[in-house]
Amino acid sequence: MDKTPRRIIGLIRAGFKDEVLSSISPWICTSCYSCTVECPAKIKITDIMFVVKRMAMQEKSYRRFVIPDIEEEFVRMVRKNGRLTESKMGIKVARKSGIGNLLSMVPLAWKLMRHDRLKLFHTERMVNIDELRTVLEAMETGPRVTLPAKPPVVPTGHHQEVTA
Amino acid sequence: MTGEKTRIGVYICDCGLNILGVVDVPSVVQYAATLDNVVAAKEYKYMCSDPGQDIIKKDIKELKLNRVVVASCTPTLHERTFRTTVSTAGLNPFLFHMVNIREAVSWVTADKKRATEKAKTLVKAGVMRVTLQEPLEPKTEPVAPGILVIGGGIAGIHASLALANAGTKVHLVEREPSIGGNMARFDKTFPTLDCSACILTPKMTTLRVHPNISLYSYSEVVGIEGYVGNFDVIVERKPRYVNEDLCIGCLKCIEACVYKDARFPNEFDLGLAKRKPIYIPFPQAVPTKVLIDPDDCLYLKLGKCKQTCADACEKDAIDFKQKPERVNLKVGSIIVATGFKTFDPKRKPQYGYGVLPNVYTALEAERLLSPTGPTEGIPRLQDGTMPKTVGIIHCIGSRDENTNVYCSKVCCMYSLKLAHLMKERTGAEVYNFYIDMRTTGKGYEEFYKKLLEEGVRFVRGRVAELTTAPLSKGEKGKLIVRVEDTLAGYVRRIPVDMVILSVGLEPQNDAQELRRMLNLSCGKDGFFIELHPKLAPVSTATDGIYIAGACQGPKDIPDTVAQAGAAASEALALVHRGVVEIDPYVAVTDEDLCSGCQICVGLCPYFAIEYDAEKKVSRVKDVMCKGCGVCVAACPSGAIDQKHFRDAFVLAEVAGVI
Amino acid sequence: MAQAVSPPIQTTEAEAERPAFEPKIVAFFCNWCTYAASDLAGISRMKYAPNVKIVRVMCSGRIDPSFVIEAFRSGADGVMIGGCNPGDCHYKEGNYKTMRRYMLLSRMLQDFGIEKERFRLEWICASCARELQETVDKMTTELKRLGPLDWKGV
Amino acid sequence: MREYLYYPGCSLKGIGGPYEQSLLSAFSKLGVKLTEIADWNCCGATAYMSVDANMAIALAARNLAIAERSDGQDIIAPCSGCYLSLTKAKAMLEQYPELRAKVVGALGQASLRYTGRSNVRHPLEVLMTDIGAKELKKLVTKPLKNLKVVPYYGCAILRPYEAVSDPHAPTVLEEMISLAGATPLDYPYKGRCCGGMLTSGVQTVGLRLAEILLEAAKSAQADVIVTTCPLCHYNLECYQDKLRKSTGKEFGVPVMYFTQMLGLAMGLSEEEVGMNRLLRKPAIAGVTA
Repeated sequence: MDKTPRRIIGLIRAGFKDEVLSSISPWICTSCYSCTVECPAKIKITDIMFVVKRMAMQEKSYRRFVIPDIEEEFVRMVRKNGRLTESKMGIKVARKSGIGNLLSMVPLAWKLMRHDRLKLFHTERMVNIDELRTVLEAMETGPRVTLPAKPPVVPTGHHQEVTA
Repeated sequence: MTGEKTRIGVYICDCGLNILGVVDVPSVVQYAATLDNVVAAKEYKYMCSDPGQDIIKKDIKELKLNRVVVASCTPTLHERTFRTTVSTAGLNPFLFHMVNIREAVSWVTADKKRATEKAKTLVKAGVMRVTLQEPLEPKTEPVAPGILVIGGGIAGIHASLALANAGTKVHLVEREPSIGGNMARFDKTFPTLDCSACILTPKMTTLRVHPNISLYSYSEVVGIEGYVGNFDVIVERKPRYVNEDLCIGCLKCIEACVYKDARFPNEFDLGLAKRKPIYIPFPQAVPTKVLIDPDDCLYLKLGKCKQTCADACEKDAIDFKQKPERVNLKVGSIIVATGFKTFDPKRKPQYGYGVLPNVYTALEAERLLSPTGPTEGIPRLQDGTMPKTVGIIHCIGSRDENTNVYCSKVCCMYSLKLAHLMKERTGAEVYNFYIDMRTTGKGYEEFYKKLLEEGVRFVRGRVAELTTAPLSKGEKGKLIVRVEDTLAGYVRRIPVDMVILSVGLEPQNDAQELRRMLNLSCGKDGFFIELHPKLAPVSTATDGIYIAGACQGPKDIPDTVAQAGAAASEALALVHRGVVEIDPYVAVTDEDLCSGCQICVGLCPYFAIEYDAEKKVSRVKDVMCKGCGVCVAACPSGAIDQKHFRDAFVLAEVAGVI
Repeated sequence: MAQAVSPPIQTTEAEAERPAFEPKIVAFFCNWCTYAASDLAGISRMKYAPNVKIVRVMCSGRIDPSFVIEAFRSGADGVMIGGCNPGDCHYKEGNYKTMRRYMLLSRMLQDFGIEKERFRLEWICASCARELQETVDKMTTELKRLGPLDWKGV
Repeated sequence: MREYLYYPGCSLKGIGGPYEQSLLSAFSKLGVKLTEIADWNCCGATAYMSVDANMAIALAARNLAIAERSDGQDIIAPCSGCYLSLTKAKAMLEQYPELRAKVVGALGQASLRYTGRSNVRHPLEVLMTDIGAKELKKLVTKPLKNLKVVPYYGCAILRPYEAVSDPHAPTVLEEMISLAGATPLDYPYKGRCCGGMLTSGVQTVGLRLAEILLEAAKSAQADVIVTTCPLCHYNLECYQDKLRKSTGKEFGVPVMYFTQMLGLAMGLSEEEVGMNRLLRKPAIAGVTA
């Protein structure tokens, strides 16, 4: 987390768009919603993190690292099969986070296979994937609905006087 | 007035830009001039100012006006002002009507064109109504000389003394066994660090012996009827099981109680210390009389006990047969000074109150720091040792959309005070976790500076949680405060031994019941609302009832005392005037039309309608009628009407607004 | 939830040219609670529909059914009564009487073809400015949807 | 006979296998019929929401639309992530009419109808409210005496929607544990995040979160942690070896699903509730023998 949630909200309000969109904090958010239920100002922080992530994705201004890659991979897999295959996803993730990591996961994968919780060559997929594709393609036609109606990031901001 | 031609003057106020900024006042004036019977229509910057009022007075004399309409702010604010204006010019005050084009138009309408249209419509309706209005004489009634003060905390004590010293009879009702309120619980007061008891106790004892004050302790107001100048109050005195007149406060009975150890939680010490079934709440209590808790006393609970307390009493003051007693009082005005309760921190489970050890509310900490408290002024942990580090968490329950949105105002300062005292008494390292430091009183910021110099630590950040789950050796057995230090820019874990939760102030649990009994209003937060936040800060919408202290909103002792003085002077003004003017909006029966059905008799909540069996008609008793108009609307023969709110007047207004 | 999406309100060209219908609403407010709430709405600068014109009475219990009928007869599209919450009446129990009268009158008006949305009783306390604003705006919107009241009287 | 629709989600078909197995056998023991939603698709999880909200909602809505064909039946979503995705989609479709119009239109292209009438439920809440503690108590034949259990809710069933239990002070899992005859421990982190996706993505952060939870469970001397979510289960169970290597701490705390616990207490065999598929089995007296 390079910026605390409070700081992210503060930067948004001050209009520091680039700083917000390039922060890794929203990507580190596990969306546990603790902040949302606790915020004394009832700010829906988790949902704002999602908005920031989506904006960063759309504007390609996020910092490239493992999490956004995983999320894109996830989307690709779901679009292809309608479901997620954990084993394949796991391998992709481990590979993205380095060869060392990939190797370190081998004993665990082996254990899980032995306990009938991981099938290496099985792919989890829907039967009627065409139906899902029809829905998703229909969603892609026409304008996208912005959520929430007013995006939280204001376009410009005064920048810091001194950058350390 | 019959036969005389109706001549109406209409005066439209700009109210600076408050009305003029939204409503096109000149066009409203132009329009008003075209209305029937209007002989003058004028605009002025501030109608309520002296020059504004002079315009009206001059016109009444020169243009021979016999009706006046002022279109400005809400009648609640200036109806009386303008009634006085017209009456000094020789016109009956009830031939005046006020049209609200500020609160009801300019301030609430976004569209300027439509606001102007609405203002015109309302002015037309006002003109149509005033045309029909008739002269009336205001009712005057004598004001009963006594004053009731509800609540014996510092606000009630100060108000009572001020009134009594001015020679007025005061009835002070306090529900606890002793007066003193929360101030009696404090060790020191901020920022001067005066000893709370040293400045409060003399006032309490003066009050006890004051010939003009009747103190009803351990008593509650259970009923209030009447109106300004004439309130009938019922006070219920709870049984102490000790005759207050006989008890001399020697406390021998307590010693003699069959319970050798004190084992029941002492309310005054918030349960941190114990007492016996027969007890005195605290040493300086006023009155210095013992009482028995019937839930704890063996004899009162089970009927079986050696009654050693009664044997020990030389005055035979103990009376197990005592029953609640009711006292009827007649007073002219009432001061409400019922105070506050503190926020229940169990509503914020992340701070572990009631679950984790050594987590106290600020009020409990006050007792731990008091020489008469459970630890005799040296705070200790539950294992008996002294804390080495103490964390004080600000804003518990305050400034939070999930609990109370308002700032409780006193917590920053009392937290600083507690920090100072904690450090002084235990030598502990003290942390204050705050969102903003709000030190806006005289000498308050200086006190904050002093604490910074004393080495008290300040962490800016709202504490996320308190936990006992350690992540390192140093955290074992400690309370760990997790907080984002927003100045340092890190999320920190700070292990401490004791935590004080700076709980906010809330209205008393039964504030709503009292509100109903007295016809007061409460805000969203539940505190009583004053008539006007700036110009009538201790008055209420109910004439003759005043508010003082924290029942009106969180405030510290200096503000509370100032307000108590203000409330006393308002109440005194009323009592000294001796008479009160009451709007004569009473109901009247037309005996020719009355069919004698008596529907109205049963409806009147004030028993103000009597039935004349001989003539077979109902008649309204003027003095008892409060002018609600319920009977008027209910009369099947249309025989009852209400002065100043006659059917015809209201219908004229209705016709006007459509 | 019966309908998935309510279709957008269609406006024909002819309709668009006509000025939009602005309902006239007469609001009888008691002096102690609802009128005080309207004052507070003003002080708080809350904006609400100017369609509502307030007529102040001391107690909602003063409101004679004939006031309401007269208002409709002379061209009001809606009538609102505002009083103190049950138990909070300044005159002890005037509002209970209002409630009973309201129920009777509301049924009677419905028999005469006046939709129940046109005649409302609302308990709005002195500090309930927000509620006042919402109620007034809601009623105005509803009446816009219902259109003008074309009532020839009893 | 009670009937519900069952939305397994991807995890219960994979790593969360024991959850599915124990859920199905426990519900069948209770005489409750679960019908798997026909040809369901991924709920969208948090990942899709981070990339494209419109698509994420449509994805979840397709499942809800299929469920609506079985009129009136509630959907049981055992995976907390799925539970939240589906609940959230439903809420957002209520909140944003424009989005709803678009999604309804897109589903229409595939001859699917969405009205928003089916409810999404978590099995924990279904068991405690629909079946009820009284009924469950009757079926507990082998109470898990002396078993000290950490009740671990995780995030998604507690926040931000409050249907399952109080988000600040939840109690329903503790009630379930007591019902099974075991002892719920006082656990300060019962609603704290397990690390979520970060355990595989950003391990410095993710594993740290799992470590905090395990450390506290260990110091509470727990016999077992009971979870309600396959991802929590995975994070807490499967990374213990890795944590030992990186931190030198040995936790040795077994982790199981609440459905396994309930199943055992109701007299189901270890195999029936998939105990053999756990990496570390809790020592439960009278069961393992």
